[in-house]
Amino acid sequence: MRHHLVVRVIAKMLIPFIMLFALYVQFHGDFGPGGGFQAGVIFASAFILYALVFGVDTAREVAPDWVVRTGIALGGLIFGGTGVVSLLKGANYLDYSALKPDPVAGQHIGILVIELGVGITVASVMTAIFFAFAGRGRKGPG
Amino acid sequence: MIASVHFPVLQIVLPLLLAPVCVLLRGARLAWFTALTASWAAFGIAVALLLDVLAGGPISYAVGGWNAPWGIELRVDAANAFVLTIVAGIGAVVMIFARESVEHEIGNARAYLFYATYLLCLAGLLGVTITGDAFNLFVFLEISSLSSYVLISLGKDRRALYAAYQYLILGTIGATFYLIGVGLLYQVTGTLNMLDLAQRLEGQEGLRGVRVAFAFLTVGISLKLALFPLHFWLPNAYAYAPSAVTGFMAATATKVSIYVLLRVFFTIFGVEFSFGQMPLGEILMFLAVAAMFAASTVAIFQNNIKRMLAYSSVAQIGYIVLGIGMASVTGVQAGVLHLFNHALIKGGLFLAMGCIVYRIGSTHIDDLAGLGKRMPWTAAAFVAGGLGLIGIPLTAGFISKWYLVLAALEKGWWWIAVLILLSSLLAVVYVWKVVEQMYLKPAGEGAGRTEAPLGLLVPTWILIIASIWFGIDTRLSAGAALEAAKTLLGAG
Amino acid sequence: MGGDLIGVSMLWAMLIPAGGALVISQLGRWPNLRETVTLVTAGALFVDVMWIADLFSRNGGGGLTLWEIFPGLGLTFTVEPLGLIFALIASGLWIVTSIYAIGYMRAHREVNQTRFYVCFAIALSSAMGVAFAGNMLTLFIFYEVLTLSTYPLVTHAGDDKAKAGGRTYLGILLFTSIVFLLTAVVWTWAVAGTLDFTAGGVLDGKASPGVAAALLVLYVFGVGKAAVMPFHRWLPAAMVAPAPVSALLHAVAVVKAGVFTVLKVAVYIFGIDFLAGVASGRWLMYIAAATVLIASLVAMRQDNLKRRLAYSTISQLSYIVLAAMLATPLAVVGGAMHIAMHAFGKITLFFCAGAIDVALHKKNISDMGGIGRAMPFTMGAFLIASLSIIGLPPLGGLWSKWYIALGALQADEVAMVAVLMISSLLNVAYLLPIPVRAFFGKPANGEAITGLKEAPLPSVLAICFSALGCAFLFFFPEPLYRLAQAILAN
Amino acid sequence: MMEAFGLYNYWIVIFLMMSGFYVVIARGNLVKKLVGLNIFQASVFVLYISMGKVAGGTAPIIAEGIETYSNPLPHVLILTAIVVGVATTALGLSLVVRINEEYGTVEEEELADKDPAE
Repeated sequence: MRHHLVVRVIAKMLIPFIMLFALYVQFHGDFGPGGGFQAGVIFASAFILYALVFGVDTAREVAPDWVVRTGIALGGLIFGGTGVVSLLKGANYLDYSALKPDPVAGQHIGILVIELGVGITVASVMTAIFFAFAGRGRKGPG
Repeated sequence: MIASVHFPVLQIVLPLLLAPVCVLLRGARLAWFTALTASWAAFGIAVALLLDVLAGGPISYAVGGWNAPWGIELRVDAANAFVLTIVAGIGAVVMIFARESVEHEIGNARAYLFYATYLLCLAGLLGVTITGDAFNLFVFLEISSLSSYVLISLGKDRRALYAAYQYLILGTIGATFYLIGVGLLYQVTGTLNMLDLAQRLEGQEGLRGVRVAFAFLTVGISLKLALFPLHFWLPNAYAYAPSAVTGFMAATATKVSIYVLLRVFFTIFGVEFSFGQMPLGEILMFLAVAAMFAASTVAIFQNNIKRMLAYSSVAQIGYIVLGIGMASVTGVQAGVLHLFNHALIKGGLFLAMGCIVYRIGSTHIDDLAGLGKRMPWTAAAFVAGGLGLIGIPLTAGFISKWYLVLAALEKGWWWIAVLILLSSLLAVVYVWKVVEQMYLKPAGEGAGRTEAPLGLLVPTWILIIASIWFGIDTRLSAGAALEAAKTLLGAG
Repeated sequence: MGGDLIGVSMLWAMLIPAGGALVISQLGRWPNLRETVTLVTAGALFVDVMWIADLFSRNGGGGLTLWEIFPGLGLTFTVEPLGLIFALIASGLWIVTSIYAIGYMRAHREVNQTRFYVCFAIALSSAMGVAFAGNMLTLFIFYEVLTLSTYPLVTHAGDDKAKAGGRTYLGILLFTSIVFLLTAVVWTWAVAGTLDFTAGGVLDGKASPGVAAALLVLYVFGVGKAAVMPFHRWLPAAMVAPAPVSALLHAVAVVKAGVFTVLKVAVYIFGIDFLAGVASGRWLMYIAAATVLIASLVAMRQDNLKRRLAYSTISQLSYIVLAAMLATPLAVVGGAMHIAMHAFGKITLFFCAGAIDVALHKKNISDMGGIGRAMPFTMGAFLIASLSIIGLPPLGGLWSKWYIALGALQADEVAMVAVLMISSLLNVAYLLPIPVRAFFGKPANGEAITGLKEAPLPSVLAICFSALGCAFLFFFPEPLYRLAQAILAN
Repeated sequence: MMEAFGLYNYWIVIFLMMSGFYVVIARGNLVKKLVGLNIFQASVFVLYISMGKVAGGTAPIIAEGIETYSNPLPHVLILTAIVVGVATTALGLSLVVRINEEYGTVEEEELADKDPAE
């Protein structure tokens, strides 16, 4: 689709905004509707749009397999690691109140970090799924 | 240092967190080592928990500091501590086996994904067992199921793909049924915590919603545990999965589902409702006996030994369910005990098959000719496991059979006792079919002595020796099973 | 103190053959050493059992519990006279059989000889376990181990015939023991709360008449090794095994383990006083009597020597079952003695059958005309053993039949005495023609038999020894009788 | 009668559930089976979500002047279940893709013929 000028330009314009929106949804998640799941999907959709317009190969150059894979693993680790930190601080697993001296601040930090982990994982997984399907077909016999 | 009060959560978190670490490490050896550490640590924790619980009663852990019934509670009592030990133990032993088996069957390039998925599956199974929250159970169930679909599809044979797909469809239906059941219960009671559910359900037995929920839960879990006739996904899945996966799954996945069944029947709904007001005892008994005979008979006619063992699993699940269906302390004890013993026996047998695949490259019965000479240790392991399956004295299988028969006689059902024993003779037929092939048929030309490497033999024999050990010294297994049965039935 | 010592010696009775098996398995490359170890093991076992017998006669019984398999139910061993008889016979005849086997196996050029000796030793180890078992569970465990360890011996040849024989063997023995015997054992445990062998039985007053009747049926048919019809087919099927196996295991250790179990159940689980009142006892007695007669009749029609002997064994085993079902003191004494008497007679006969096979390659009776001239020692021994089985003086077989008959009279079962008499006549009819044909008959197909052509020397020695044993037991039955009487004196 | 219609959400759930289930069982095409499975799962999501609705309640965000809130818990649960569903679908589809690569078909009956019987 890279030959369609209109599509290309619009896509280029849209993608940053989609990403920005994803970030908004991500970090506003503890005040209003939103959170890592939604943000991750939105973020990935920006990326998928990029791949659709500029080709899967170009997209793979931007996010090679190892980046996606690391993203998946890293997100999970951030989520779980937060729990471990609260363990190390002497509280129960995932008890964010222990993260800071002030329980409310702790809860705040905790949920942000956790949602960040979720967001990274979801975005990476969505991208990975897209790559898994989009990359098929051209390689082997259908 | 992280104190031992956090053991319940570490039990799940350790494998769950080390799974992504495997992905990050990438190297086959490193990933294997990580997975090995995780699974053995999980086993250690499980043993510690079991000892704690046997000594000091149930342990409860509030995740995130949110107390039950609002937060997710991890709850360890005699029943699930025992199951945890089995699952983690098998997981740890199979992990030793996995290194060479995976290298051979999956290849080192993708091995790290295998280990990561394996750890996820382990974490899921442990989570299902340890959680005290009905919905959280669903989540863990799906974690373990999804990863097991992946693991199965890694099999070399292309039929593994379709087997995984079938399992995915049926497994998802089962899980969704469970979800419906939990939803209905939530609607009636407004809680998801199991103990809380049990309390609030008291006096609500007449409600139609409760009964429907009960039916959905029973059918959904029965699908997961491959209760005859809902077992169609199992034979193919076991037959075509990689050896290490089959060994692991056969010994753990269905067992954990059986544990869930126990929880639902005895803890959530209570004996009175499950067996008194619902005709569950009769239904389970009928299905169990049908499984014992039908699946064993089918097993006799299989030429693929892994498939044969898979059908045998369906039959053995019948024994376990039969014990549960008796709803007496001895019956449930027999069921839980057989759950344990069968995990060891079938795990050992499937690992022995893994050794055979490693060297012979086939699980077809014709290719096993003369195996007694070619792979004496592997063949001996198979025979020892087979004897356990039949229930010959001095093997673990005998102990479970003893308790089952005893439970049947205690209830005065002598004909059930006779049926149990009769059906175990079918096992003689299919086990002996293989034994004759291995020992009484000369190997083909040019077949030298090619024993499996130690890395495969040692874990196989660990399980086999354990299955013999627990046929001789039953204090730990039968004692823990008795505690579990008492806990579930609330008899002290 | 005596109890402890006796307990340890019983443990040794199982450990010696087991250890022997372990050593033998490593000696496959040195046949001479291997056979020496076998002989030494057999000798050591016999000495150990004699030692136990001596301790028993001086200090009385003793016991040993290794560990508990189920709460309150352990792997327990005790010494009592009946088990002692069985252990003495089995271990003593093992020495003889080992000597015989050395000659036979080499002359026959058998393959897998190491496996043969290993399994043999394991089988003996489990036979000792059966003999000294202190409760029904222990007995059951070793009973099953005995079945499994003899399976490789039965299928020794590895051909299709052996495979088929092995299937029948394992099929019937496992079927009966798992479905009937195990049910009976668990049921007894559920009813009586104990499985210990207790003088006077454990079921009296605990089992209702119906349950007791059902249990008795389960026990008698469950012990497939006793070969009560219709579960007798495994015994002829097992004849595909090499001759030493047929001789020691299928004339002595395995089948005697069966009837031994029946006697043991009759005396120590039911107790003969209680057993006399159990409704199904009478019917089982008739079945045993029928087995005695039918098996004899079938034996007459067998041309294969080993098969004929196998049916003869079936018939003789049912003597003992019948004795147990008579449930009178004298019958029990007779039954216990018959274990020994029949063992000596039948092992000789099987030795002879093997020797004929090795020396002249003849398996069928119809081919055996005139072979007495080639094998005078063998056929002489055959004659002696036949007479003992028939129960004629001056041979040991007389005594056991005598006491069983007395026991039948004690129980007012005159019909059973008649059965015994008819059976003796049938014995004459199927056993005596063989030596007669061998000594006086004409060689088949006109082949000329010239000169002496005996089996290898070790085999002939063994044959002569066991034949002499039959005579010895006629003149000196005293120790055996006293042991047999002590069963009920406990 | 009116009561029965008042519970229309359950009728929808049951309708969806049965259609999904039927598709899973009756269709031989592996992709269609997955579609059926999704419908089936979606019906359960609807069941949960509709059960969380409290008559007259609003979104559970604390604000002045609002007394009644809908129950947020079912939504949270279903969010998790949806994620699980997505994972299942993705995995199922990737299996179908692999099957298609290996066998060249996604019809169940044709699959059965392509492997030699054991």
